[in-house]
Amino acid sequence: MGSPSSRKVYKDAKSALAGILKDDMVIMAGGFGLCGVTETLVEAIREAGVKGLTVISNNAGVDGIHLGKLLETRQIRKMISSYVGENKIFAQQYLAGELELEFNPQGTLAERIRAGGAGIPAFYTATGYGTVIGEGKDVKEFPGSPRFAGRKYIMETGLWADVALVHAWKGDTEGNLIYRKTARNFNPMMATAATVTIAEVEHLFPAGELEPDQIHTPGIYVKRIVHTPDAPKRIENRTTRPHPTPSH
Amino acid sequence: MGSPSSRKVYKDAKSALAGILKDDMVIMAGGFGLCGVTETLVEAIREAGVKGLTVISNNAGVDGIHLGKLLETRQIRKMISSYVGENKIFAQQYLAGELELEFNPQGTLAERIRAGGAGIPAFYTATGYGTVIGEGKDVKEFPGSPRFAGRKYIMETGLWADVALVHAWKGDTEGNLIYRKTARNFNPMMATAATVTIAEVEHLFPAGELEPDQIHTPGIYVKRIVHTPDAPKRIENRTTRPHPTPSH
Amino acid sequence: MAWSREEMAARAAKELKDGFYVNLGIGIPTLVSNFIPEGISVALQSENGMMGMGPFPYEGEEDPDLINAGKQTVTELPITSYFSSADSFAMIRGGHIDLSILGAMQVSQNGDLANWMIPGKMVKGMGGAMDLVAGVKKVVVVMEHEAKGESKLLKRCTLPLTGAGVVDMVITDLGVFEIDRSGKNPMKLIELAPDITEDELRSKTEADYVSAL
Amino acid sequence: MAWSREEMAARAAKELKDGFYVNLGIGIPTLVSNFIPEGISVALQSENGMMGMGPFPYEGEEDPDLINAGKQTVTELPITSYFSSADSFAMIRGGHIDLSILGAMQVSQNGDLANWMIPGKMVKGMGGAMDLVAGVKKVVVVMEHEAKGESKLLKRCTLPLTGAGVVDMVITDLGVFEIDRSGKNPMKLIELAPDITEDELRSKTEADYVSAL
Repeated sequence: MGSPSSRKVYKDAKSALAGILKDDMVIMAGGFGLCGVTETLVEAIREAGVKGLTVISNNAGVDGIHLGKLLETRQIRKMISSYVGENKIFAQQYLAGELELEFNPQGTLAERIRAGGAGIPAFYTATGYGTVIGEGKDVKEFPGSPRFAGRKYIMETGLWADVALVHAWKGDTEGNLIYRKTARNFNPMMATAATVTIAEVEHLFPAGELEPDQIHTPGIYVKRIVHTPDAPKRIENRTTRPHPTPSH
Repeated sequence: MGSPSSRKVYKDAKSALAGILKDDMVIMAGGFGLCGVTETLVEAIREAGVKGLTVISNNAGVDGIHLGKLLETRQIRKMISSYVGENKIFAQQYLAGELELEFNPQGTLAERIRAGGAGIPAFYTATGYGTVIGEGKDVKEFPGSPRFAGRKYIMETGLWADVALVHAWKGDTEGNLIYRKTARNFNPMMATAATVTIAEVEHLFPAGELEPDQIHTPGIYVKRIVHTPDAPKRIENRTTRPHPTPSH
Repeated sequence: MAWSREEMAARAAKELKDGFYVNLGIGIPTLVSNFIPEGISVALQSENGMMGMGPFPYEGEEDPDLINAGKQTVTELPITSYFSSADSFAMIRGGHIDLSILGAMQVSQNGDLANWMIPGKMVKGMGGAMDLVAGVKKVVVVMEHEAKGESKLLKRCTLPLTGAGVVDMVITDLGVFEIDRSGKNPMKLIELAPDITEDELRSKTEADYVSAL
Repeated sequence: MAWSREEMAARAAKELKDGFYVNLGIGIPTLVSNFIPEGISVALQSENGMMGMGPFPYEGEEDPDLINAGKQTVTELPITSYFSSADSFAMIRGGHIDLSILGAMQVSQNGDLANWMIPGKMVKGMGGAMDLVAGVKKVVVVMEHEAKGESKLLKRCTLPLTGAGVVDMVITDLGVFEIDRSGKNPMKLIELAPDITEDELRSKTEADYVSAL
């Protein structure tokens, strides 16, 4: 009753993407800033050259790094994000009307992705009510609810992608994944909300090596997995404090 | 910047419930069957004698065990559950009209609890559409959604309780919790969806002993914690296979 | 000769494909795991929070923290992962499980399913059945063709529904039927148990169907 | 004399209570963690998926997998736990965080908050700000009283809102105001910076308020 899972393992990012990429598709890309991003898979998408992409990702990378690469090559037609601060090319293309942008509040974005993966077409939230985010959306009140009465809520819808790209710390041949520290971020939800989820993992193990209680993403969600032990990890905003003066 | 968390630790179930219990309150009780239930806290509620309780729990215990105890003493006025099969007293009280019962599909129940804890007053699901569960509920279609078009969905609302009782395998003084195997079940969501969440844990550690990546329930959700190393664990349906015949 | 319970389970096992993630209901569906074809491996989900369910434990190795949705003691496998009930039904509702095999009291020719309550009798609850039939990609029902001489395959279910238009295939002790959930095509007979004639089957089936034998 | 940035942060720190779970925004709010009163301990949430955020790392000990919502390298503490963005904002939206301290461009007397976009300028996005102000139990804004000689405390915000009726307290370099989110009571001045007169404050404040000094 085991699963023949080693067939999930692909030798590199290019082969893991083979037969999947096409123009105008919807891609989810995990990560927060440059933390927990799929640098290797994004590089392979750049090389593949598909265009007109809609990319759902909290941020838009940095110039020349991660999604910044796909902006340089103008492969992205539309971004769905909560914050796109660190990217000059983004700003240029957006201001020139070459790039579409849909802002979502970060928590609404995270929940829309979870909802899509969980078979929930829509949910209500107070986030964004009374702002431009709420404009044109269904509004509902819940006067009968002891917890939710007295406020107004807007309806937000579930998201689904053709492909989700997730980065994990550890993975096994069954596709089970474990994330590390704040590199977890959007990766677990995105893994659940796409027709094909591809994981790049820092460490790949045979099935049975990961503790089942510690698995963050069950292997059912991961169709393809690629071992990328040498993928660069970048720090966007290195901030430190001085070492304490040794006492004598 | 640590949290003064040892004040979350109570010496026994009775003191952990002190000042919280009152008649007609809403209680969530974790567990699936008798797996991952809070036997000790339920026993203390029985001793406290509060009545008219609404209990949200997937099952209703077994005669004389767990919620079965509160049924014996007629402390429960209403159950919100998905399956109440193993309980004669339950059946008697229900058929005599002494007990109210609201059935929820198991996944809808789980999601209603998660939603309540996540600030989501309502969500849509296909589960139960076209059945008695859908009667009288808002129905919506999502024709514009590539993923969700073509079906009908009903609106279900978030749940919230006065008290949630959760069972964990390991806990620390900050209230961080780790569950074990299928004893996890409803406990993590219930921990998020009550004014006061009380955890009984098999093993209690000082803060810092649990691996932060492995924590299932962050301590913010747990107001009170009690160490119950000797709580009984019962098997409802012991099923085994014969040992293989040793080969010679 | 009508199929036995084991033969019905074996027939259902033919619906398994390599790599499938599967949820098996209680009763005959549970037997399906004994008939997984050679060369095919599947992962079994248990909706109380486990993917990759193993066989029953050896006597003396039962773990009260490790049970299936029928509350039976089970074991884990190298592929196993655990998760909460919310995550488990997110997996089910979200359409990630390939196949659900479950029992039924009644199935209608358009794929309605009734398997959770009989009015006037004490109702135990639907458990996860409504979620499974609404969420899983393919739903296969395994059931006796008749109960007390009455067909369980009906034009319209008379019992309260578990799901409306949710069944893709029905395997009874007499034959196998395909149902088009969209309702565009009629229910279709695709197999007969050995020595069961089409006439006999038709006489024992209240539902309308076309033969595709 | 108007309060310095540090003094504003110190004043905001007085809103912390022992055992609070707190989210601090970027800028002056980040400084609040330097002024946590003696005997009070709080846990800091970082909305990218961390509860119990520690100080910046020592040089050479930065971990690219461990950053805060401002993408700065941070450290963990004995109380730390990590979780996904969905779980993080479930925590925020669900009303579990006691206090959020954040900056603003404008606040109106009824508690509307604008801090994410200026029409005509490149917009970077709201990040988690809309979720925080909609979900956290108590929202405290720390900001300069004026920008380019214009009051930032207004009858009505002129910039696009981050949230409507969401602010409970405003701490500026000139004073401290309480706002009743329900709108039943007017905005209330409760403290003045040293040597600032009520007349001076009123002349620099477009919003209506009552003095409760």
